[in-house]
Amino acid sequence: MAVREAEPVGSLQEVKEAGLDREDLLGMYRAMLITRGIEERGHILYKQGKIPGSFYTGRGNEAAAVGVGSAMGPNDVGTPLHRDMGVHITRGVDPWRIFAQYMGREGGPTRGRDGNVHMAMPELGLHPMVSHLPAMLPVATGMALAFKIRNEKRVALGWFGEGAAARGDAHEAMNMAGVRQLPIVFVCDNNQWAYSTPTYLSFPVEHIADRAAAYGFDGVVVDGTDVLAVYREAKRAIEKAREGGGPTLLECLTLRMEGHAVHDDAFYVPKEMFEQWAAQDPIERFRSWLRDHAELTDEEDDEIASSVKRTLNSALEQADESPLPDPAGLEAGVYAAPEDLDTPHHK
Amino acid sequence: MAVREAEPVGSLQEVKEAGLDREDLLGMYRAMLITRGIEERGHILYKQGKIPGSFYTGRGNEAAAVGVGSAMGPNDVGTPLHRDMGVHITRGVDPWRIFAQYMGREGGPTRGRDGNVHMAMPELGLHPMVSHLPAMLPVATGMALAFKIRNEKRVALGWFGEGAAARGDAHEAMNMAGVRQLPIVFVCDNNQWAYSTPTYLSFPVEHIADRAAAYGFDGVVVDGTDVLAVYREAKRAIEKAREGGGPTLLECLTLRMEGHAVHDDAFYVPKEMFEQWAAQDPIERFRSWLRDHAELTDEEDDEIASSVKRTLNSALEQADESPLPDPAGLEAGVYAAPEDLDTPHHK
Amino acid sequence: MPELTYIQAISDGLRQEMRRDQRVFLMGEDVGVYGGAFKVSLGFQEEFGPWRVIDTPLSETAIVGGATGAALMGMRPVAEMQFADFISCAWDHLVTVAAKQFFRGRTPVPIVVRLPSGGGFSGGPFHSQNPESSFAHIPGLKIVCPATPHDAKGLLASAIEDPNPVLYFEHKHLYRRIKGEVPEERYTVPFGQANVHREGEDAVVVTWGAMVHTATDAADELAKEGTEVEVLDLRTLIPWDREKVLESVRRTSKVLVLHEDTRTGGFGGEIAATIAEEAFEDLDAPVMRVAAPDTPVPFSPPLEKAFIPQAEDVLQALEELVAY
Amino acid sequence: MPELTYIQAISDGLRQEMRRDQRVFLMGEDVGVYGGAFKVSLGFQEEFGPWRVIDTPLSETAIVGGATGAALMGMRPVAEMQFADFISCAWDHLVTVAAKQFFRGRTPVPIVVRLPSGGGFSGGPFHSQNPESSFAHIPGLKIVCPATPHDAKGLLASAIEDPNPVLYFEHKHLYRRIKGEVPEERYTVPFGQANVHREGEDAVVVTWGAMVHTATDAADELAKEGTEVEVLDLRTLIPWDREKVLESVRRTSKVLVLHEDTRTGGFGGEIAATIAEEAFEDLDAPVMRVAAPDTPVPFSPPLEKAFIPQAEDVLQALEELVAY
Ligand SMILES: Cc1ncc(C[n+]2csc(CCOP(=O)(O)OP(=O)(O)O)c2C)c(N)n1
Ligand SMILES: Cc1ncc(C[n+]2csc(CCOP(=O)(O)OP(=O)(O)O)c2C)c(N)n1
Ligand SMILES: [Mg+2]
Ligand SMILES: [Mg+2]
Repeated sequence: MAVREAEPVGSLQEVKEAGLDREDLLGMYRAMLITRGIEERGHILYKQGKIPGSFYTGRGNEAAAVGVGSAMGPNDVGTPLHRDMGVHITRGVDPWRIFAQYMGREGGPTRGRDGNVHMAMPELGLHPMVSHLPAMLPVATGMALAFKIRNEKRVALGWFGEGAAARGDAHEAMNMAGVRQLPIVFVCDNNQWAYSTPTYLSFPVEHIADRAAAYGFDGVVVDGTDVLAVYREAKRAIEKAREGGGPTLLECLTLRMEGHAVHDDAFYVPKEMFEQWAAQDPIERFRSWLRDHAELTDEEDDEIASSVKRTLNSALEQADESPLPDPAGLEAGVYAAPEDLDTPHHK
Repeated sequence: MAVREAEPVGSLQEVKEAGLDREDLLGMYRAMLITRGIEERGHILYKQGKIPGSFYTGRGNEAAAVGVGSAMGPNDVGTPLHRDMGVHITRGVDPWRIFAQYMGREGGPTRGRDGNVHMAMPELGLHPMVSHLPAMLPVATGMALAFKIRNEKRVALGWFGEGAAARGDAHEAMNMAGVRQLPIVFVCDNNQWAYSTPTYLSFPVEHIADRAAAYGFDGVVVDGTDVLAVYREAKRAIEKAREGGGPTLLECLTLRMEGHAVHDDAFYVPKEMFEQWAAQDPIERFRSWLRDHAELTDEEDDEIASSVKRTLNSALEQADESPLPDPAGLEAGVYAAPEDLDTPHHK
Repeated sequence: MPELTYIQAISDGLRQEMRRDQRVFLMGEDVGVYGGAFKVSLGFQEEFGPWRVIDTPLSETAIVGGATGAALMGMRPVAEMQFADFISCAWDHLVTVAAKQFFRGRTPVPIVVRLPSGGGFSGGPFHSQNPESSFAHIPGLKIVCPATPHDAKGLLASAIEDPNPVLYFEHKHLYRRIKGEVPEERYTVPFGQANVHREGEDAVVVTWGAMVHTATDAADELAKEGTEVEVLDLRTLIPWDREKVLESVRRTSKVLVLHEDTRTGGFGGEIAATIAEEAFEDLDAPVMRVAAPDTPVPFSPPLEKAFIPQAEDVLQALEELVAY
Repeated sequence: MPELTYIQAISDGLRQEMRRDQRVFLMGEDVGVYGGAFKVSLGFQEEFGPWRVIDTPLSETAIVGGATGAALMGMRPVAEMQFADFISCAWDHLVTVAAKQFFRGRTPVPIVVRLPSGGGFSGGPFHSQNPESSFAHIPGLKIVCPATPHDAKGLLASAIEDPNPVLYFEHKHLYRRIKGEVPEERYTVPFGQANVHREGEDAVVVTWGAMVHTATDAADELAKEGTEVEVLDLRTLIPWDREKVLESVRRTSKVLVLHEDTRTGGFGGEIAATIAEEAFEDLDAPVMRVAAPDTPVPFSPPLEKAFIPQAEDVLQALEELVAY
């Protein structure tokens, strides 16, 4: 097989070599907890009728998102998707903004113009997804192109699902990135389902990463429930790109642990599949690892849990205080004015 | 390397095993001569101002087009492109129709609605290309899907250039064909240039056929100047598809021996490249082979040449008698009426 | 006659066509096991098998391009977009291939693309659009926008029968909100025949899709003041029923054109321009247009409400029009 | 002031912008070594190097999507489509991403897509189209259609400066046919300001692009009979100069809207509808439209001539209008 299947991560030593100290590890753990916490609370809010529209979660993808997000450099950029809440959290988005986004409030990053995870904060290097998948891949390629033109040591990350990999956008983006050896990492959230569609109806090869060979770069498959392995592989790919080594296709294998969105009970996913993957829940898995390798104690764990809880409680409150947007400003927001270009991230 | 590079064809014996008798061989030879003859005359007509718009030729691609066209079964279908005049000829299009098409006459297959090689005769199993490359690949995939749904032993052929292979349409078509194991052959006319763009700026791998692996089917590279090798490989791929073996990506390697179109002198193509490929001109090559292996004599060759000449002369005359289309009928031709569906090829 | 919701009418109509004609098949994302995002094809795969109810990869180009190819081979494909918004990914195939194929090559392309469209439930900028106007400008395509369960079924049958590429816009906000009598047996509603959804002589609202109901609500409200407004449902945009529109305009002398899509460059402009050109002498007031403002469809409820024309907006416009 | 052809003005303007602003770069198929299909960027790669004049693969989606990404990173990309027709392959990226990005995320997308458009030389259905109307319906995009060398240069500078996605339609049939004085120094022509290309008081033709010249030919012809028709060149469709159009209509009371694109759903409908709505009382005749018939652009010369509005067609319509 052309792609490399990455080994799981073992010891603390190994992790230290990868540049992570204990604080980093706990930060990642906390980010995963916040990620899941936001989505769990969002789910409740949705059921309470407080979130309009639809609601998506990335349950099962917390390690993949946080692992990749943590490997990004401060000036790197990316276009995370609807399963990648962990990327926003890792990059520092204040959770209240996300609740405000969910609820269509003025305080959400899109100020009620768009909903759910269709948001991002450019000042943190993230740019909002569109529904049309995977349209952000050519955009990410263009970001990488800008870095290449300007000779900057920055890397762009473009996320896509294994289902959306069937679309032409994925191909054009990867081909152009391959031709120009751009500093980009294509991150595939392979959660094995595209809505109700199983992988064998989405693509006829074993791994999405097998496609990398068609674009002249490396493909790597990593267990997306192992946050440290994801981190290590993402870091490698990002640094390779930064040093002029060209793109990598990094496939994070997970299972989408819930329906496509709240309305979907995922009846089409075999029960055993859920059971099997539940046994390797990314958060549980990382928690045991921290206990075994990084001396995470019960007290410390409890403390982190309650701090997360506090954060989310006050985030919710703050979001709820944010007003609904005023329709009077709707039409004024379609076209940018010259001064809108004067932002630090848009240099 | 994942793809198979096909051997050249040697002996008459080998060819006979492939199912071609001497008459077939001379038919292919004749088709190649007519193909080139039409385009050479077209070129002159263009310079005389008798052909409006632009003018494209497939010089250098005669063997690839005729080889594949000859390998198609009577009920197979295809969507040839602007370098594939040989396919139309092989399938039996009367040359006068092509001149009429070039000249925008009522007698052309598009009745002056479209120009140059944007034409095909559906009753011969061919469907007209659009400019937008390679938009006909998803269409060909849909044709193969129809055969699969109806359980017919028919095969669809979709042509594309190595440059257009960068577009999303190629990807979506191949991926879907791979997922559904459709009876289709994707034929890449790799003539090494996409307008002025060399292959290394179009794709970052050695062969376009390398991509087949990303779609779970076979890739084959064949010397597109060797009509018999092309025929053999096309036949294999077509029969494999017919028998349920799924798609093949067949890459025919040639050089585009002229500019992209008449207005282009191809200054960007290295002179040595032209010289090298001129030495393996597909028609000269086949002529020598026929002399060496199939006892083609000078007399016979001359006779074929003059018969081709006669055919083209009378084709030109007939085309010139065809009237220009009447604008009065323009608006009526946009929407089909129910009775337009009653055609044998559109069953 | 049974009462069906709009979505049941589509589902029943499609099933009936598939039973009737072996050549009809459905392809799209999640249309098989899942029954489609809106469950229009629930149970279809059991009945018709996996090769007539085809779950495709996430590939709008291959779906629409593939439907074109299958149609050229004599099939009658019905392609489902999961949301109408995603048809943007197949724009090229409709505009470049399907729309122009018959004109160029004389081979008809009898495909139907089903497009769950429209807003009203906080779907946001990518799950609420009404992209019919963009396509209505492309010669070679037909555009269908049913407003009632009866028309939904009858127009679907016509769409499948039609030898041309047909975009069938099914309004999501009508799916389960609108009920009506729908004959069990097969019938067709012909293209290009507008329907007087509500009678009236004082003015006419020309509209289609979900706005037919918005207009009717406004007209009913206005009736309380003794003014009777006709609501003319175009049913199909291409072809559109110029004659009936002009007849209504001549009769009422006052016309409001209403659509849910954004205003500038919307199909309402075509209708208003045609009226202004053909019925200039018969008008007692300028042709008014009510449509969404020129913005993407916003997500947050107060914004969306301000975006989608509401009965109050129509009422206000009608009052102005009638008073002119 | 030097006399330049329309295409020289574009070429010079683009070079000037690239010299002036490091962030401006050009990407597209064959724009480098070849200088672009129409040679607009001939010699640019020598001057600016291969990373500011980028030969891309045949990938309209990656070109436009890539331009969007580069713009988000602070660049000022100019993307060339080889022919405007091929923008259909990037429709989704313009409509879904570029047009809506600022509204949603407050990050401007300052890209320019150059689109060699229009017919008149037997380019056939895929090399002759004027797709501006489809895009003019999409909120978030700006649409520019210069008619003269002067405007071609000035509008290009404005387009590159503009913080929004701009579609710059350069009419191929004007490339080498139209000459005019063009200042050597940099200047901008602001968006949304129509230009009186020809003065007249008896009627006004509202138009843009190549049709400005067709209208002028017709008006000059009509002037021989003593009737003076104004030709108002919109220059940009989004935004379009409603005020100046309405002012002209009020002054002349008779208006013809003219475009090269097909009629139904074309932007002419928007203009005519607006006039009918806003200047109803000032009109002495119905708003007329002259446009191409609703067909793909045909290849064969007699068909193409029948398709593209000719000066005679405009003349005939004007005579009718003036006589009304
Ligand atoms: C172009 C396009 N077509 C259809 C959809 C509707 N849709 C939303 S998510 C989804 C499945 C995506 O699957 P995958 O790419 O595997 O991502 P996942 O949701 O599993 O993370 C579909 C079909 C879409 N968003 N975009
Ligand atoms: C979508 C699209 N973009 C641009 C063009 C303009 N164009 C016509 S042919 C061509 C080069 C095609 O190269 P290739 O696919 O290798 O085919 P070849 O002409 O070499 O046979 C280009 C860019 C086109 N036809 N379609
Ligand atoms: Mg998935
Ligand atoms: Mg080529």
